[in-house]
Amino acid sequence: MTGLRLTLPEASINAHLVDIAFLVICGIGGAILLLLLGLLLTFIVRYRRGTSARRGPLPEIWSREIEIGWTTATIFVAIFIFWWFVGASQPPPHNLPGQLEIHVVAKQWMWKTQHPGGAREIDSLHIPVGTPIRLVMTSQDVIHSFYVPAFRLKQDVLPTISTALEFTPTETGSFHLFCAEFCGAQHSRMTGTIVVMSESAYARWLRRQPHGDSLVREGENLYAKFGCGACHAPDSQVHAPKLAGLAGHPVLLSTGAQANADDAYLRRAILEPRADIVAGFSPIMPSYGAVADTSDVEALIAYIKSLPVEGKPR
Amino acid sequence: MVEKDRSRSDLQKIWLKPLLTWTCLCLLLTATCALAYVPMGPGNLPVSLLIAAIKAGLVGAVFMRLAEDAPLNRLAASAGPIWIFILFVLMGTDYFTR
Amino acid sequence: MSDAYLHPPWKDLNRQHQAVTFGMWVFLASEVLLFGGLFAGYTIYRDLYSRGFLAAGHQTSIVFGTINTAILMTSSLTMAVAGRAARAALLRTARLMLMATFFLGVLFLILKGFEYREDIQKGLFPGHGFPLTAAGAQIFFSFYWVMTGIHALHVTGGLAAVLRLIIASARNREWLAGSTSEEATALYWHLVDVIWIILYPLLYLAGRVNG
Amino acid sequence: MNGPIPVGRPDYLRDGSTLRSWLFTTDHKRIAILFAIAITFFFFVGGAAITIVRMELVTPAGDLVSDDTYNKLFTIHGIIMVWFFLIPSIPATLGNFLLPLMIGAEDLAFPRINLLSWYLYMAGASFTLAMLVLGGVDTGWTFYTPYSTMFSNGAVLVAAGGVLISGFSSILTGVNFIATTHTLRTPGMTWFRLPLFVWAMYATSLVMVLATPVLAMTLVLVMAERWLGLPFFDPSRGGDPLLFQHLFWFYSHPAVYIMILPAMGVVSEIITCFARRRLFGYSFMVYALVAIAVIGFFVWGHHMFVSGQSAYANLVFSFLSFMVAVPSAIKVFNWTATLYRGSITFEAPMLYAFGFLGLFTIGGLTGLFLATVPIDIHVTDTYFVVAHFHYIMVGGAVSAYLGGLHYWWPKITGKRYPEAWARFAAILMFFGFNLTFFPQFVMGYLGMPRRYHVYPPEFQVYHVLSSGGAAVLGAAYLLPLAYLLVSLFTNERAGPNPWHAKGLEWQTTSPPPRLNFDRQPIVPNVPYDYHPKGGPVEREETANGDAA
Ligand code: HEA
Ligand code: HEA
Ligand code: HEC
Ligand code: CUA
Ligand SMILES: [Cu+2]
Repeated sequence: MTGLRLTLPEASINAHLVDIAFLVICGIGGAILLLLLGLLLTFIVRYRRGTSARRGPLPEIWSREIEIGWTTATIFVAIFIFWWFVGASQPPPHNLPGQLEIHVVAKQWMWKTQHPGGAREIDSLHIPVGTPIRLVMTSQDVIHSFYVPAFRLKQDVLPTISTALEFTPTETGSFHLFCAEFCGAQHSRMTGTIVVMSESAYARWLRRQPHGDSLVREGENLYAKFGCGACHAPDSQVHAPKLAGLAGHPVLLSTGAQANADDAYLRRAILEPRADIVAGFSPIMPSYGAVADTSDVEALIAYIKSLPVEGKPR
Repeated sequence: MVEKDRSRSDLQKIWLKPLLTWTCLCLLLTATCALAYVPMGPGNLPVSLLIAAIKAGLVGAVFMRLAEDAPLNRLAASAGPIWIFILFVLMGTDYFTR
Repeated sequence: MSDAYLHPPWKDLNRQHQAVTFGMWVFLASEVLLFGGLFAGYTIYRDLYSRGFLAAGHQTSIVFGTINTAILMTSSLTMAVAGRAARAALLRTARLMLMATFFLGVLFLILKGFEYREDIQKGLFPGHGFPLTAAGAQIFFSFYWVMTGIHALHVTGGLAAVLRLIIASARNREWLAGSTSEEATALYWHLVDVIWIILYPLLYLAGRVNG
Repeated sequence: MNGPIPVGRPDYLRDGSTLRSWLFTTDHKRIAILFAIAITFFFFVGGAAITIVRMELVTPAGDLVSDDTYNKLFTIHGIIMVWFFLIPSIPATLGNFLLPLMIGAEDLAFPRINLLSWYLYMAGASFTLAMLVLGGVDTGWTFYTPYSTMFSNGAVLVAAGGVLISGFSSILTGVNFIATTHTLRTPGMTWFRLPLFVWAMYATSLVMVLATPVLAMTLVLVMAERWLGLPFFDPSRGGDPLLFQHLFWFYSHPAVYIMILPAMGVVSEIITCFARRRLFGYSFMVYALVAIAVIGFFVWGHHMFVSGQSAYANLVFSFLSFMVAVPSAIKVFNWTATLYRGSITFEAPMLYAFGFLGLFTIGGLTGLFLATVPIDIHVTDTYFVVAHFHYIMVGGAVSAYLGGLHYWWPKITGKRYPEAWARFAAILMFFGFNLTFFPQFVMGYLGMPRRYHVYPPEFQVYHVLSSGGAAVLGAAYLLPLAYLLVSLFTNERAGPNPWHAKGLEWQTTSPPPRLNFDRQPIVPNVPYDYHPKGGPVEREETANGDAA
């Protein structure tokens, strides 16, 4: 990989769109630049001191018209570029069928990734070509940024808030993964490799991985380890809400407000149980912020989400 | 004691308006403090802010004499609130659509 | 005699006066934006943690807060009267009112000090062992300390400026009548009052209802 | 040309020679010199820091300095270049010196506050030097939380404190300039006869006064969180990770216009003088300046396209960023049109102005790439951004500053600078600059992240080019330092108006007296009243005619 690099592979659908946008704006900007430089040079040569070119004042009205002309023209070009790229860059498709959801946890200074089956990687990510991928990312400490130049994609990875990145790789091969937000001493070493493989190769690769617990299974273990069931099990003596079927449904809070039990809500319920108290319960649940790290919480959430709604198994 | 010789209207001139304003301010303070104890749900905050804005307006218009001041000074005085408004609106485009 | 008030590069007192008040207004715009950042942060978090903010707001001392508001408003009154008196050449009234302003300002700071002591006794400084558990309560108190702290700094600055007027007018009784500093100081003092008027509902009136 | 100089009247440089007469002066011209010395010092400190960075980047491995040192170097470079060099550069030196002269006043409205500005700047500067001594700071000039508040081991408090204090210097300068422009214009100097440089200072001051306090408060919050443990931004205690960024960029985007508006003012003066032409579209130029200053407040979110900000906000900020480009475009077109039918000569200031035109346009146009969301997602935090802002700040603003320095050097010092050397330096700078920063556009698009101490080897060629360019650029900056200093000790007197230029500042002696004018200057009825045909002889005539 040494030597001069002149081009960057286009390894996702998005990459191609970005390159086109880049070329279009290069064209427009280049034309404007050439026009300006051309005028500049012409004037410099023609009107340098001592030439016999015509001089003398310009009529006032004239310059007004010109002024208004180029102002409108610029506004028009600016709006055109804006309008054009808004149209050309469709928002990434949501929840495509067959989408692969991969969890990414960033910390100083490494990338931890986890596949739906439970396989884990550090500083690398294997994905099948042609499959829509959704990365769900959080950070354990400072802000990082997940950047794959070959996909022309980048997304900051924040502590406590999860961000997502959706794309479909279109080319097999190995590509750089960079951390693009300054995050401390070894920011420049927080890099990795994205390996895009054919679907069959990916399946083979996955099989060869150590039997990592799946996220849900891991969550189940943690659920037992932390003793959540002591309160939340259906037959528990403690008055605590049932968690089955909770995810994705509205919850009535003691303030009278309603919350939606999305990932952020569940995360808060585990880390800061007192932030939102469910109506009809008392704030006795301890906070797990000190014992559960970010990936534990993700696992617990995955487990809670997997619990079947009573009566109708999933 | 120069001041004794002054006509009463002079004293009135310097005291009347400020005192009236101060009375209004005190009434508003009482009102806002009392209203804070009236359950209005989400209404409490806007009410107290509205009263605060009126009070600030009174201080500005009378004590700081904006009401009679040069337009230029009024313009300068409005810059602060206007720019805070910009900050709020554009931050809102992010926070309230996340 | 009006030359005594002229500073270079001015040649005309009216013009100098205009420049000083206008300059002060521009500076005040800047001061308003200084607090603007705080207001923005407060708003975002209040939206995010409304419960915690209300619970925390309940812990501030409404008594101190309200009395201090009244004191500051009254000091604004005395300051406004001082200015009017100076312009009407009622120099004794003007001086008295300046002293009243100074006194009220100091009183404000003293009460604020007692309030701080009470807050600290209640453990209301964010950190370990903070008594409130609701999410956002610590953030509320972070804003409380910084907002009131910076405001108190402004009061102190204003007091220094008022003191300067008092001393200068003690040296020369006539000085107040034509000085441009008086008006600038007054504007600054009133702004400090206005800021407090806005802080009051944010810090003291939140969460009074159901606590 | 303006009557004899009164006997025994010293110019401002000779009006007292004790250290005291400098350190306690309220003369805007002397304060300008004090500022000039300080910012020149800091320019070379910032330059020295990045010199080591560029040497490190010659090889892909991190073999010259440790990663921590590297991070501190570019942080120090950014902090110093932005707050201790470029923001005060034109306003506090040329602006301080020229604003009263250009409007025919004896001084700024508040001379003592002006001196206070300098002391505040120096206080902030001492904090910054203390920060260097204490081992530096490694947060990047942007101080992003939670890294700066909870994780960094650098001297964040001292660094932030320095920036905070120097911010108050900016605010006071801004207040002073605004009040001066409103109240001290000499009779006849109406708003629409003001030179564009004055308008530029006015617009800059607006931004300084309205944006800087927000930065100040943000830094206070950072310091309170780091020092007192008050949670404001810390996500682990409920803080919003993006709040800091909003507040920081609310200041820092307008701040980039604090850096470029004064440069635009300088260039307007230079181009009209050396094209001997009235400014094309004067009133549009004025409106454009004010429009940039105001709209500049609406676009800060374009620094946060990948931060997790909402997609809707991204679109709004993107659109507004395109809008702020329009007034800049108007300015570029007007400067070009001013050359039309001019009578152009190529002294060093004009060469710098041409350099500004080209490089600012490239920098600005690449700003449009960054304002385009999908492209920015790819190139943000890469060298593409680094190249963008150096094209504007170094290619644009620093060129304009140097151009202005050469242009007004005779007025400030009374001496002429060596023209041949100056032209050589200007041209060398242009080439060195492009060699340094053009490759950064390419490697940025190819994915080279910024703030990287080690990097994949395929980018090495570009880095080597860039470092080579930086060496040329560094030499080109040392040249003016040398010959301008030497020129101080020559006896080549400049005369009141060596360029036969039209502003009021040229109607007094060089250097001007303590109170700027020996007699009331005469305001021409239009600014830049150059004879339509250009040419030195006619100019001399009109000038005499005016004075009579
Ligand atoms: C003096 C400094 C300066 C100036 C004037 C500008 C001007 C502009 N900047 Fe720049 N910018 C910076 C300094 C500056 N910038 C810095 C320091 C950063 C990085 C900070 C950091 O992260 O460390 C940055 C980063 C930055 C970003 C974020 C990049 C990122 O981090 O992802 C963006 C995104 O929109 C941007 C856009 C613009 C735009 C649209 C302008 C416009 O104002 C430009 C307008 C000018 C023109 C457009 C050229 C002239 C016009 C024509 C020739 C006519 C043709 C025009 C049209 C058809 C519209 N800038
Ligand atoms: C006004 C602003 C300004 C100016 C003038 C400059 C000037 C220069 N800048 Fe800077 N730069 C910034 C503002 C500026 N920069 C900012 C804001 C950042 C972002 C920081 C961050 O990420 O936080 C940055 C970042 C930055 C980087 C990216 C670092 C990284 O991301 O890892 C680079 C890399 O090439 C760079 C290069 C240069 C060069 C070569 C110059 C040259 O123009 C400098 C030329 C001058 C000299 C070379 C000095 C000459 C003097 C000597 C040679 C004497 C030496 C003396 C001794 C050693 C005793 N700059
Ligand atoms: C001491 C008893 C107790 C333990 C142990 C406990 N909880 Fe809870 N939990 C409660 C109570 C009571 C509530 C309802 C009040 C509230 O919202 O805080 C609750 C609420 C919740 C909610 C929100 C439920 C809803 O309906 O909105 C979630 C999610 C949750 N707990 C998850 C967990 C997990 C995961 C664990 C283990 C890591 C755990 N809890 C351990 C008592 C407990
Ligand atoms: Cu992680 Cu940079
Ligand atoms: Cu910007």
